[in-house]
Amino acid sequence: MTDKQHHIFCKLTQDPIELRELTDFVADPGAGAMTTFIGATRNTNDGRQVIRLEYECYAGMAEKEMVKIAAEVLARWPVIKIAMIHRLGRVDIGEASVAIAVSSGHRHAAFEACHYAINQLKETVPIWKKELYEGGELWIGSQTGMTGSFQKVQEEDRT
Amino acid sequence: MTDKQHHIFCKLTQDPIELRELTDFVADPGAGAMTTFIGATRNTNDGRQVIRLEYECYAGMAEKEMVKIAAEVLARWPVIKIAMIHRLGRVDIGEASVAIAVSSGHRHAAFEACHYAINQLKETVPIWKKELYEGGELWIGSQTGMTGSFQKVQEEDRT
Amino acid sequence: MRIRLRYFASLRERLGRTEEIREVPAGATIETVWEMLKRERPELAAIERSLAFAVAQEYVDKTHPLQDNDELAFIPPVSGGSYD
Amino acid sequence: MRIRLRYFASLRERLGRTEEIREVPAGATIETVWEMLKRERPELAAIERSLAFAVAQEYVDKTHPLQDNDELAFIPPVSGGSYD
Repeated sequence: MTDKQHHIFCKLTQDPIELRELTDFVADPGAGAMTTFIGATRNTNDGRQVIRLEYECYAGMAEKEMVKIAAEVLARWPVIKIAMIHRLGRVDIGEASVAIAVSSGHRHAAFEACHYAINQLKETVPIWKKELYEGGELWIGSQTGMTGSFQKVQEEDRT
Repeated sequence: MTDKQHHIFCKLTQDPIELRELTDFVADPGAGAMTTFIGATRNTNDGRQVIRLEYECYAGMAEKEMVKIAAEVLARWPVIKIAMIHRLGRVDIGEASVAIAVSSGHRHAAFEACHYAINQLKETVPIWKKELYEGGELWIGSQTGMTGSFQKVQEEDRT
Repeated sequence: MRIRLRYFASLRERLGRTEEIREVPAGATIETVWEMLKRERPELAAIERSLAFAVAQEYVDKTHPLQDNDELAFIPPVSGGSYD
Repeated sequence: MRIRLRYFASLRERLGRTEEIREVPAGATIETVWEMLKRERPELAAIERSLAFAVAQEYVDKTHPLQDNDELAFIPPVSGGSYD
């Protein structure tokens, strides 16, 4: 989804994320600074050996929520362009599940805006991940494991 | 220059910067987060129409100062790997003159460390840029224009 | 009136379906529908506190009044992005 | 003793050379050398406040004592990275 002004690019995809697609989008002759964030599948989580992650989303709403974040970033910081992409389906260890790129005239704005965008994405965009680990599977941020007993798994976020 | 533990990669180069070289270096199965910064040549500076930049460095010392920053980052944050590259010679509008990539288990550390690294690089690494603009040329951060009169040009840094 | 219900992630697996159409009384809110589901599956009470709701793909609270043909989505805690 | 002097950027262009070997008296500091250069090119006084110094590729202050065969670099304000 690209806005009329071509300053926002948001995408959900089953395919591997190519960072180049985002950096090409946000590149601009007036951009002295570009920041990117890539979130990738780690091999351990909360003491479990992770095999892979599987992502699903609320199609339509997920994209709309991503565009809302992007528009808010453009309104709050002197950002030229922002691109956000999230992968769906199976994501193996070391592969990117999310990537964000931001361009700006100034690096401080680019860092703040990119950091804000990933924080918000994790809070508001209806996307879910199921962790397949050695010994079971678990919806992260959710309440129910495969055993049928309700359990709470908090995503790590050491601020 | 790569350290024995393969956690630091620093390079000065005449060639165009490929961000992929840095992200490939910092990728790690334990890295849930990766941040990158790219500084590119803007088409205007302080009201001048910029044609291109030309970079030179104090060879040897520049690389050593970059490695010092990288080592400091590894000591201060839970960063897994860091890569820093700076281009030398002619850099045209829109091309990257510097790029930094940082991987970490956690995004907050990755953002802070990457931001710190570029701030420090601009403060301490003996690299200089000459701006060629419509109507003249100027050493940025320096004191002398081509007219022979001393003038002060402050690099922009709106914090 | 007829409401399309959407289920995701853990809730989808628990209920064994991704969506369904339900007939609800005129004037129903999200809470009305949720109470209906809980009567069928009392164990849903355990996830109640962490659940969010969306109508027409916008977050709303559970007092939101429903209209005929609305799409009501039950949103378990989201977990986009990697572990970081 | 013999010291290798290195000049960069604006200073290199102003002096018209990238490096040279100079004979300096035993016990000389960076300041001794700089005063020598200023006697030859009085206009260098204008950049004095913004100049940094490195010996053997490490930043040092101008009171640093020199040794035979040292490499002394005059470092105008650095400007790595882009405008940002």
